[in-house]
Amino acid sequence: MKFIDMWKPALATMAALVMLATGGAAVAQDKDPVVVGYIGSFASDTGLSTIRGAEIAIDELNEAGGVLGGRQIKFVKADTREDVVEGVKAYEYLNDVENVDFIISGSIDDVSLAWLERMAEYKTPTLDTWTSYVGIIDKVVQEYDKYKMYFMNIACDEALATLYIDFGKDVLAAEMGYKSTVLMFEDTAFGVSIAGLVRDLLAPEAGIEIAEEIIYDANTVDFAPLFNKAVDSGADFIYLVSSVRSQVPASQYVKLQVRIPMTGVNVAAFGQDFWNDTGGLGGGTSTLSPVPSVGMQLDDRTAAFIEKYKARYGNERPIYPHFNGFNAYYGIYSAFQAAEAAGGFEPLDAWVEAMENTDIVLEKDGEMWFRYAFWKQGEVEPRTGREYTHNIKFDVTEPFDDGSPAMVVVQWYEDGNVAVIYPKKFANGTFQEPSWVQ
Amino acid sequence: MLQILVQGLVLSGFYALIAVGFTLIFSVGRVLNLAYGSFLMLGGYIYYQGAQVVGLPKFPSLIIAGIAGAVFGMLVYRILVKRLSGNVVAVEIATLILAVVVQAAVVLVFSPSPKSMWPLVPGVLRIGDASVTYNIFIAAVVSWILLGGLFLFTGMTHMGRAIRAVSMDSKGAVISGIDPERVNILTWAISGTFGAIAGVFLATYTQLDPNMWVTPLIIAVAVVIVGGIGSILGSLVAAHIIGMLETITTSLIAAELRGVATMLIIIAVLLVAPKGLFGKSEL
Amino acid sequence: MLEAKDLSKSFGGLKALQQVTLRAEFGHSVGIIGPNGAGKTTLFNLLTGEIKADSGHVSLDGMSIDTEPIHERVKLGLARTYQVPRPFAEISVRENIRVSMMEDNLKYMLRVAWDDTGEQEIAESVGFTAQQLDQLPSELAMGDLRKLELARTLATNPKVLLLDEVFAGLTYGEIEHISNLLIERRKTHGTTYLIVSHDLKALQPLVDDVLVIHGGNVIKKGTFDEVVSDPQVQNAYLGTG
Amino acid sequence: MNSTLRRGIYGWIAFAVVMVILPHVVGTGVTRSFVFAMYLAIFAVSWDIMSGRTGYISFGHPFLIGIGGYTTALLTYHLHWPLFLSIPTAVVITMIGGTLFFFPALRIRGTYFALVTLAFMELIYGLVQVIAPNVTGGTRGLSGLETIVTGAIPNYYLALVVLLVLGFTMWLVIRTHIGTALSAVGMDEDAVRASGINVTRLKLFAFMLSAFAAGLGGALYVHYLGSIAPRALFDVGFLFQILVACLLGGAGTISGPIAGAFFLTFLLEWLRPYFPGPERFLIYGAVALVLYVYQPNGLHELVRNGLKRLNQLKLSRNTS
Repeated sequence: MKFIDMWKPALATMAALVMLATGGAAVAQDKDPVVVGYIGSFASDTGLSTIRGAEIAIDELNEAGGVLGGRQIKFVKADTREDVVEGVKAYEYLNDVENVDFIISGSIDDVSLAWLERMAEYKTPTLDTWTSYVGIIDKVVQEYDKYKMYFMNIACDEALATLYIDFGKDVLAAEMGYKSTVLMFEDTAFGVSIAGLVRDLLAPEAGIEIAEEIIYDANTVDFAPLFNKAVDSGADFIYLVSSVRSQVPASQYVKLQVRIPMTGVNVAAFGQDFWNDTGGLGGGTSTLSPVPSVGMQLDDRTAAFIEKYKARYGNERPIYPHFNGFNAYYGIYSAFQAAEAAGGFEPLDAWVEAMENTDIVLEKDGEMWFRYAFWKQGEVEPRTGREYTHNIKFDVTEPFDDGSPAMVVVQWYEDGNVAVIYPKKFANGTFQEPSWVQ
Repeated sequence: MLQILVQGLVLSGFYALIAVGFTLIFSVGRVLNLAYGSFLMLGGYIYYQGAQVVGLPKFPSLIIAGIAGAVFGMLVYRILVKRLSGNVVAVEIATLILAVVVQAAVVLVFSPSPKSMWPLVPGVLRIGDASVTYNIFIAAVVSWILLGGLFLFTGMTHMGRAIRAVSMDSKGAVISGIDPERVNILTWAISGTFGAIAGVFLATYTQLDPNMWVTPLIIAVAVVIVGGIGSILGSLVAAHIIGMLETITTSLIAAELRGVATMLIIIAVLLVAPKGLFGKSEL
Repeated sequence: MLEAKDLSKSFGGLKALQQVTLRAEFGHSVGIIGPNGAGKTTLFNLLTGEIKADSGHVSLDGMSIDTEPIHERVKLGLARTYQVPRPFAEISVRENIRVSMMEDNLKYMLRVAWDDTGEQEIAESVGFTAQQLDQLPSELAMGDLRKLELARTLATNPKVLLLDEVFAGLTYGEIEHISNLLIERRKTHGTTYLIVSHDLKALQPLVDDVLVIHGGNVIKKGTFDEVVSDPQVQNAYLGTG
Repeated sequence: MNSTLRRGIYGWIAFAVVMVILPHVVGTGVTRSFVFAMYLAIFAVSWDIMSGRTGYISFGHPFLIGIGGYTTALLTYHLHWPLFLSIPTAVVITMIGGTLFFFPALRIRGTYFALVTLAFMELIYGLVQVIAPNVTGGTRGLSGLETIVTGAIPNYYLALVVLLVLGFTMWLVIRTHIGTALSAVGMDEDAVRASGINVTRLKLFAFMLSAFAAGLGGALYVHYLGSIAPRALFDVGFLFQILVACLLGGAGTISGPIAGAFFLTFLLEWLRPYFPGPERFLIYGAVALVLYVYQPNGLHELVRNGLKRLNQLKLSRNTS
């Protein structure tokens, strides 16, 4: 103890220096705000969508007099650059330096997986709006106590694929008469897992055989050999799965005028900026999209959100939020609804229980159009027969009266218009083959 | 089969275009410019800004990109490389850091979102069963023209011969009255221009994104290693070996092994023939 | 005794050395002369193992060393200096010598302490002052670099020493100093020398025999006086002057 | 013991004392940053012992670190090995992987060696995703790995012990004859051979030492992160951090790279509140570039020159 006493002045000086150097992290706040942290990339369209969706919701709440008895919400952000280790550092920063109460995430799969362990350690309520990896939901199902503070308000990829197979059956097989496909997917975790689901379900459910599989490097610059191989296989269409640099296959498909139609998953096509980004070479691309997607008709509340978004961000990209922008906007509302009910974000169990009971139902034309609620522990999804604890309450069977549809299919036309083509309940356009397909 | 041949040839020509600016600097200055990929990226972004944002016609935009490439090349030489002259490893590392800085700058200015571009020359060339876009076909033709031009330049003109002399023996060249400073500046300018033009083709062929410097750099490095230091002919042959091998791997074996095949060639050549297949100390 | 038998080496089409045979008894000293490009340095490189011979054999003390790598030959007592001095440029004179004095085993090399006096003795024996010990090679003049080259070689404690142009660039006084050192060492250690030099005057007092190489062939062998007076040698090497 | 050595050891003791006290004076956030800084320092030290002096510039160091990390991750995650077995195994496997670096080092050096090691890294990056992605976790990697200790402070001390032991050992090694010989190898390898030293064995020793540190550091690092992904390890960005830490600090000195690693980590953290977005990395890179071009021998050299100048100043003041 004497040693410490002797060194106290020196230690205090050192501490002061370190505090100064780290930016005076612990400057006292006058009104004790609730701190919401954002984790994700800062500059990607998807990252920006989550940030802006959350920002608008937070401003609305603050303007309406604050939360939890009049406290204001402070929004802090930490960049991950879509890098795994930066993701862990950012999660630590939000907790240790910013002392956040709640985290909203616009992280991609592997980044979420990396900070997930820190989340379990800090026990910070966290809502993911972007990653749809079912593996994370599986962790919540299997180790509920460890991961119960985690929620994901986008339908997991398994749900996306399940409904997409219905599209194959109802439209591609029944209407277009396609019988075989070339499964062309990128060599990423996302590509491999979606391809796996399609491989297992397409033939038995939709009756479309897979004539050939082409797995390609995500950095591929030249798709000509791949497209040629696909055409040579004699299949009726290409099923593309692309999440990284997705403009490349889309625009090369148009530039090369590939002779068979192409559909599937093209993440770049989720945003309104797709048309500009491809320089107008996006026509003919159709993709499944998590909801609410570009090209989708909106209910009044969501339309008001879009008006605010446009007024606030103008022509800065993304000019129209991606699905996760909507998810972040409503996600903030869900989280604070739960916090009001539980008396705050602590104790954790109370908040988690309240969060499980949140239910934001959006109606359009007097019918449920969209719903932000979560699967509870032990609840079984009737069609797949398994649990999806803390995933958004999705619905994969018409007429979609239990929850939101897991996805819709959107189609970009050659004139630059985009429309939803499936499921019928949400459709405002039809599936069309590109003009150069014979 | 025809398809593989046509595609392989065109891709190889394109790879030669990507690599030639890199080879040039390596043979004259004996330094590896790991910021070479940034030359391509800048060329692509400047062309994009000109042709697709400002709305200039394509050809002037291409010229502007080429000039910007030359200026950037000279700046890199003057500000970084000259200062570290003689220390090959230091140049390598400084240019690697520069590449990362340029990437961060591009993210800041242009956002990290990838951008696709209109082809320089739209349309598809169909030869029998095979089809290639005019865009990459033109890139390959431009590559052959530029390489031919470079060959003539180094053989016929005074300045070209000076470059060649420095690449063979820089000390000897100084003795015979050549100013190595001028030669170096010129080489970096040429390299910058070639890089920027290759970048425009690369970007119109694929897309623009702030990570796009890595792939062409790896291609250029692979070409130089396989071809050997400072041989234009070697680069040309190496570009064809790599281009054909990639096309064959993608078409016949498995598309995801594309990069793996290139890495294996690099390792094999460095172990078996560290000087490359045509490794000589002349241009 | 160092013995080389029928050493041949060609580079591409160029025959650098053809069937060269050479013998140097312990304590015996051989001068090697010949015009530039005659193959003298190639001969040294073959003896030390830096280059593999196309054919022929090298033995030391009756034992074949054809398969021994360079560092093993050095440990057996065969060391050399380079025509162009190759000091370790960024470490001091003392540390340069230290590298040569090291025993080649990791246990020894993991010691923190070193033999300061031993290093100093060797440095001073070739004529370094104590102040020069901590200088970098870049701060040394050509003559001092030659001395360093020699000091490093002596530090390996050689039985047979191959000296490649040790006198080039040295002043008269320095040549004398080094000559005396070599003569002294030969007396005390019985060291064998193979000396390549253009400086015949400096060579004369040091060698018992002289070997003349021209175009990769040994054209003459004999005592110093026999060789320099030979008309063929004068023609080939010394010119007619 | 000579005086520079003694001064160096005092330096280490001072460093150790400050580091031991530190977590009790700074906040958890800073402590966490120090953990990352120390892991980066361990990797930098590992790079330094292989490349700092010998001229064998490794661009593939993440390859070694990744092997260590993946080995222990796979063993604990799939086969449920205990950590006290999986980590030593990872170190051994990394050392075996290190011999892959050693073979090219028999033939090529400098620039070419850098490129072939870079190719190793790119190759394994490709292979991890292609070969058995259900075992390695493909691009997503594996998460939920066992941690050795939890919480900021225990992890801080774990990393500190490893850094101090590895760093001090390497620093001592550099100060033995080996250090001199390794420097000599970097200047003229043939002349080292001609001094009667088995250069191959010397290089192998340095490489194995380096691989040992990389393997141990990599294994502990993934158990700290709790997850592993190819993008976090076999990546140019990771290489960039290690390389820049070494060069900024002063390659070949061991203490320099540690300083460099601390400097870089904190530079990035200090910038965070002011530049949360991509500007941060622009400034970070630019600072690294300017410092490197200004003094390629690193902070170590800057400090040394500064001290020298100070001494000269004192001397001239005393004489005048």
